[in-house]
Amino acid sequence: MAKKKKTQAKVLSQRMLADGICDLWLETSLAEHVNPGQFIGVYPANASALLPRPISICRVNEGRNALRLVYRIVGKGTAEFALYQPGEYLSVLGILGNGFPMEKAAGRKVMLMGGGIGVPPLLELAAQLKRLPEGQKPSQISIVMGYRDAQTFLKEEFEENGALYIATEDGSVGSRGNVLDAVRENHVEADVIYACGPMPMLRAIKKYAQDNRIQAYISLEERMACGVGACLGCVCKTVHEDAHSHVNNTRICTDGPVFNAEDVDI
Amino acid sequence: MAKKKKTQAKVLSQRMLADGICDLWLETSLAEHVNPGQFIGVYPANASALLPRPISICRVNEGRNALRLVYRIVGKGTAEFALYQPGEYLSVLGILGNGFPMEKAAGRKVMLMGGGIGVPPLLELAAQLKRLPEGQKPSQISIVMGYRDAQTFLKEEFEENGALYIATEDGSVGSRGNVLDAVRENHVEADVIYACGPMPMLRAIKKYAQDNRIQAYISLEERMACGVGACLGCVCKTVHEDAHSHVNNTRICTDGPVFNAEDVDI
Amino acid sequence: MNTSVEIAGVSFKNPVMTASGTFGSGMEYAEFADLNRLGAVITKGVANVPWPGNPTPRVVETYGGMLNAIGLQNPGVDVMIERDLPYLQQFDTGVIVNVCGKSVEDYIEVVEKLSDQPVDLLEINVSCPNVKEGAIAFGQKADALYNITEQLKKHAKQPIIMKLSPNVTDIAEMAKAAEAAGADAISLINTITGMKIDIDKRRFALANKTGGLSGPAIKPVAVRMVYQAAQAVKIPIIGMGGIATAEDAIEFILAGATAVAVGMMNFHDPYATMSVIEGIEKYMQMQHVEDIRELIGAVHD
Amino acid sequence: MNTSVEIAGVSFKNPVMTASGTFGSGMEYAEFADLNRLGAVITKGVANVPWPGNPTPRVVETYGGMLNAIGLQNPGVDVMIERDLPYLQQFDTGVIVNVCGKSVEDYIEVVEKLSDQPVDLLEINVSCPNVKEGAIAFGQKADALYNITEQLKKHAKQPIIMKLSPNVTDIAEMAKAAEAAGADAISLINTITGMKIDIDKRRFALANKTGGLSGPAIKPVAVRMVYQAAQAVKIPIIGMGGIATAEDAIEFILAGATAVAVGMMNFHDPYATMSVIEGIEKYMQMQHVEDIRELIGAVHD
Ligand SMILES: Cc1cc2nc3c(=O)[nH]c(=O)nc-3n(C[C@H](O)[C@H](O)[C@H](O)COP(=O)(O)OP(=O)(O)OC[C@H]3O[C@@H](n4cnc5c(N)ncnc54)[C@H](O)[C@@H]3O)c2cc1C
Ligand SMILES: Cc1cc2nc3c(=O)[nH]c(=O)nc-3n(C[C@H](O)[C@H](O)[C@H](O)COP(=O)(O)OP(=O)(O)OC[C@H]3O[C@@H](n4cnc5c(N)ncnc54)[C@H](O)[C@@H]3O)c2cc1C
Ligand SMILES: Cc1cc2nc3c(=O)[nH]c(=O)nc-3n(C[C@H](O)[C@H](O)[C@H](O)COP(=O)(O)O)c2cc1C
Ligand SMILES: Cc1cc2nc3c(=O)[nH]c(=O)nc-3n(C[C@H](O)[C@H](O)[C@H](O)COP(=O)(O)O)c2cc1C
Ligand code: FES
Ligand code: FES
Repeated sequence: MAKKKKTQAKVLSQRMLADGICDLWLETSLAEHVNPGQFIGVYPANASALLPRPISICRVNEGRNALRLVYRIVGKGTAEFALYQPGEYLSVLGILGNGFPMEKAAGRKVMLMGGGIGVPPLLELAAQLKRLPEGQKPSQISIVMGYRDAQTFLKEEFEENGALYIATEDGSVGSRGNVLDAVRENHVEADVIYACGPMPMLRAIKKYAQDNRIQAYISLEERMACGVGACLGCVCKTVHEDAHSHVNNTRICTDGPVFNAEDVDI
Repeated sequence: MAKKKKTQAKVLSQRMLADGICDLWLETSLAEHVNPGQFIGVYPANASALLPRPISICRVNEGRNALRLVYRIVGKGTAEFALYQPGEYLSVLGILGNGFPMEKAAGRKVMLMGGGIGVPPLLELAAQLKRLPEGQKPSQISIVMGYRDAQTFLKEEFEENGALYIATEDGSVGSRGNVLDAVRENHVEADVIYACGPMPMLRAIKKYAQDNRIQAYISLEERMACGVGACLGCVCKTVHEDAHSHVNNTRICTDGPVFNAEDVDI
Repeated sequence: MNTSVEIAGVSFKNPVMTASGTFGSGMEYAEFADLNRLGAVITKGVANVPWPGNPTPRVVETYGGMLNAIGLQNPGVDVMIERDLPYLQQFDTGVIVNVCGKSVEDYIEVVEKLSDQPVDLLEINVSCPNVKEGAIAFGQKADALYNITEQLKKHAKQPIIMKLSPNVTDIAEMAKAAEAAGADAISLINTITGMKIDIDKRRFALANKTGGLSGPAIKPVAVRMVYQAAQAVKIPIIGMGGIATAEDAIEFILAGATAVAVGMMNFHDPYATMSVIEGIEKYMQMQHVEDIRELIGAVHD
Repeated sequence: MNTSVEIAGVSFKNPVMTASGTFGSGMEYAEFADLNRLGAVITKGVANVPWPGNPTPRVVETYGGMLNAIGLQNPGVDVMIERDLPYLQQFDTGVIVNVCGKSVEDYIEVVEKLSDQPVDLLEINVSCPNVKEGAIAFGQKADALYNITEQLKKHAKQPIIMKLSPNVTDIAEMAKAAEAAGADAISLINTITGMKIDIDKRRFALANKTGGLSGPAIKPVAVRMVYQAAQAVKIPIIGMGGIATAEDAIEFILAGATAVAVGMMNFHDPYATMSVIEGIEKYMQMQHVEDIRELIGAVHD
């Protein structure tokens, strides 16, 4: 893995994808060897907000040294990021975290499940899974995405990478309800699940996977301070004693954000 | 006097006048009824720096709704201000303070004395004194400015408004030494002095004025928090009990920054 | 929607006040804020006689805040009665007078002089870190606080608010002492003692060496102390320390404050009190809160 | 130019250290900072047995700072001896181990296990505001502090630094108690207890309700306490609290700190320690200071 660093990233483009959802391309040397599911820390310039904001990598373009972030405006930091124009610079910390274990996909039916602002990292995962060489490739890629309403951002791009099923809370597109409702309605089958989204969704997926004997790899969120494993702010309870912490706690920023659903106590 | 307000001011232009000295024109509704010697508070956008920076008004252009500030880069706030480009906005508080009592000039020989970054407010004073109608006008305007070295910023503009004498610490231009050295060397005479500059200079001027029975009005500096007379941060000792404070202390931000040298204990 | 709150039998149209020493006697900010809209003006600390305060520099900026060592300069209670109270009388706002002294007798003299004046409440400052004698000495020991509170209760005609110092090990103990001695309310926090050194000149940035830290930097400490005090006593609390926005004010109210005061942030934004008042109403609308009293202390164990 | 300083007979190549709990065991920041350039690494607090710490959320940002309620999660001293100390041994840097416990016996067990280990100094954390038992209870009463210091001195092979809590009325009294009981040095400040409330969800932002405030916001309080402690005791002081830049570090040194530690600001700038070291050297050059020891406590009455 490349050395982590804090560096300046140049804004290449920024646009609104949906209400309050921004799509930002950054030019940065961090765009090397990114595993889908990894994230970066983005620093607000506002001097009152000193901690980096963890944002997942949505796409990578190694040739152009470019990373894409898709984020929702929720507070001080993201509201500031939304104002950046092409040519301006942002401070970023990365690459952080482990990413999804793509080796589990070889020859198997995989299902990518995303909910809300957990959708973006699965796009790079879908693209990389599709590109894998014969023998490492999944036998089938199903993509199940959950949105609030008809603002199904990134939909077209997912469609390019697999069979896409959509669930919306208001039923305006696809199945009414959550991703698991869409799975049931469409009888989507899988040997391996890769998921990212809100905790209730991840809990439901963990249970679904257990009940159906499917391997599930889920990406977790927690408040972070350092992003590099030093502060122990971002832990998640584990089923077994963690090798690093020697207690039943693991650091999401370094040992995650992606975990085997069986290993974490959520 | 116009009501004080905090408002947004648009940067019209900015350039370097000398090493570390910036010349900034702002468009703002505050540019009405400004007395020379008044100042505004300029707020850094940096969220760690919450207090307004007091900066004197160097020129006013009422027709264009414009104010000119000339300031030295010394810290966090001024370093930030120096980065503003035309079209950008700054938050300002004003108009603050009293200004120089121009009515004392009527029919008399006046001398404007400025030192270092105390030079700028005297430019507007010189300009307004020169424009005064017959009867209110001074009989003579002498301008004595002290600089560190040959970087005699605003020199040409002062020359347009009166007889200019310069002192430089390194002797590179005009008299070697301070403004009083220039006064002696050039036998500049005056009935009234208006002065702004560092405290040692103001102390010397106070003494010079006393010894020569000249009226001196001096503009003082102190650390400020509110700028509007509420916090009592910016006081100066007075010779007599102050009418507002009922102790021998007066507020520079509201009762000054210009005082009759006889009234303050500096 | 009801935004009015009550403290010791006095009703205020809303919970937003101005912190003592940051708003003069109201006059200085009347050009910016409509005093008629304020819950109350809390005036600069006043003593029995005029005080000159400390030498300058008295203020210095810090990261997200400032230090002050004004040293309670004030024109004395007689001037306040002649000039400042009549001025405030013109407005439809509550009037709380902040009182300071060097000895218990000083405080008593002030509260007695104010007894027939148009003053709603008295706020007793026993927590100013910037004067050598008195003041904070009364505010850092529970028994001293108890004594002065008890004595002032005997002489004060208006209800008294004891203003507590954050420079203590156990704020709950101090709150309890004030309550036990008969205080009608408490307010907190006063400033936290701090220091800044000018490294170029290698000397203290303030003439007084130390000063009181205020501003957004201290808000988490203030919220914690308000919460701890609210858990410890039943008398109402006026919360302050770094309030800049309605969100900040609501944090204090949820932690247990009946009213709040905006301090240093008036210097950053002279309209701050007005936007705090508006923002609280907006929050109540969004969150479907009919009566602000539902929010007081709503977050607890 | 000499930048080396000495604490309890141990010499450090420069006064710049990492504050406990903000730099892991060094490993986590080795990708960013050259550990060989650090005066010392102060490791995360370690107990006799592994501690799981508090539930999440454990951290939350505040204005110019953050609150943490990690609750001293740590893998226990045995893992530190097997894994972390050998790792740090690879580098040319001082090693200071921060020790925590729930009872005096816990602390004794840790310091005894470390007695034959490559550890320069022990920093005794009696000031963590985030654990219910022990810890801060020892750090808020002078007699309790005296007792634990005295007992640890009997068992510790390495010199001990007592880490003081800022959540006290009188820091000088605490510093004196530590010195009188035989502490070789003191460090301060630990975090100031604070709270944040999420007004949308109307609940505490931290699972633990309160947390410790750190970062630039608290620097003026830290500098004041270092100054007051330096006036009160003769033993060396490690100063910390909000250090982000060399200028900040120099403020602490001028106030009386022999060494300084960078804490929360590592999270903002993982290279912070490196630029603090470089900036101190630059300042010394500009100000013609030959030996950094000239600066220690150079600003005083
Ligand atoms: C591994 C990981 C990946 C993420 N990927 C994305 C993504 O791709 N797109 C996206 O929109 N969001 C993502 N998030 C959530 C994102 O980090 C928060 O929305 C963001 O930090 C909010 O910052 P703010 O300043 O706007 O909000 P504020 O509420 O002002 O932030 C205050 C503090 O809380 C933290 N915080 C607030 N919400 C969250 C949250 N949900 N998770 C963690 N920290 C939070 C902030 O980082 C900051 O420290 C991710 C979170 C994690 C942990
Ligand atoms: C009435 C008045 C008029 C002034 N007019 C001018 C002018 O026309 N041009 C000019 O260059 N300077 C002027 N000054 C000085 C100017 O206010 C300071 O240089 C400026 O505030 C420095 O801000 P900073 O953030 O760059 O410095 P920092 O040192 O980072 O500021 C930190 C704090 O100290 C205050 N401060 C620092 N230096 C001074 C100072 N000399 N006087 C008052 N406060 C200070 C700042 O306002 C701020 O609150 C004037 C000062 C006063 C009181
Ligand atoms: C310049 C200044 C002067 C103050 N004077 C007084 C005072 O006279 N009496 C008092 O009780 N508190 C005084 N305070 C404290 C404030 O009322 C308030 O308790 C404190 O500043 C915290 O609030 P803030 O962070 O919103 O400023 C003063 C504070 C400042 C900044
Ligand atoms: C996340 C975090 C964890 C901490 N853990 C410890 C600890 O284990 N032991 C300790 O003595 N101090 C601990 N501290 C306190 C710091 O060492 C330091 O004293 C404090 O944060 C002030 O410095 P700062 O403002 O530079 O962060 C911790 C601080 C933070 C922010
Ligand atoms: S955020 Fe610090 S350990 Fe994960
Ligand atoms: S700066 Fe507040 S009174 Fe002058």
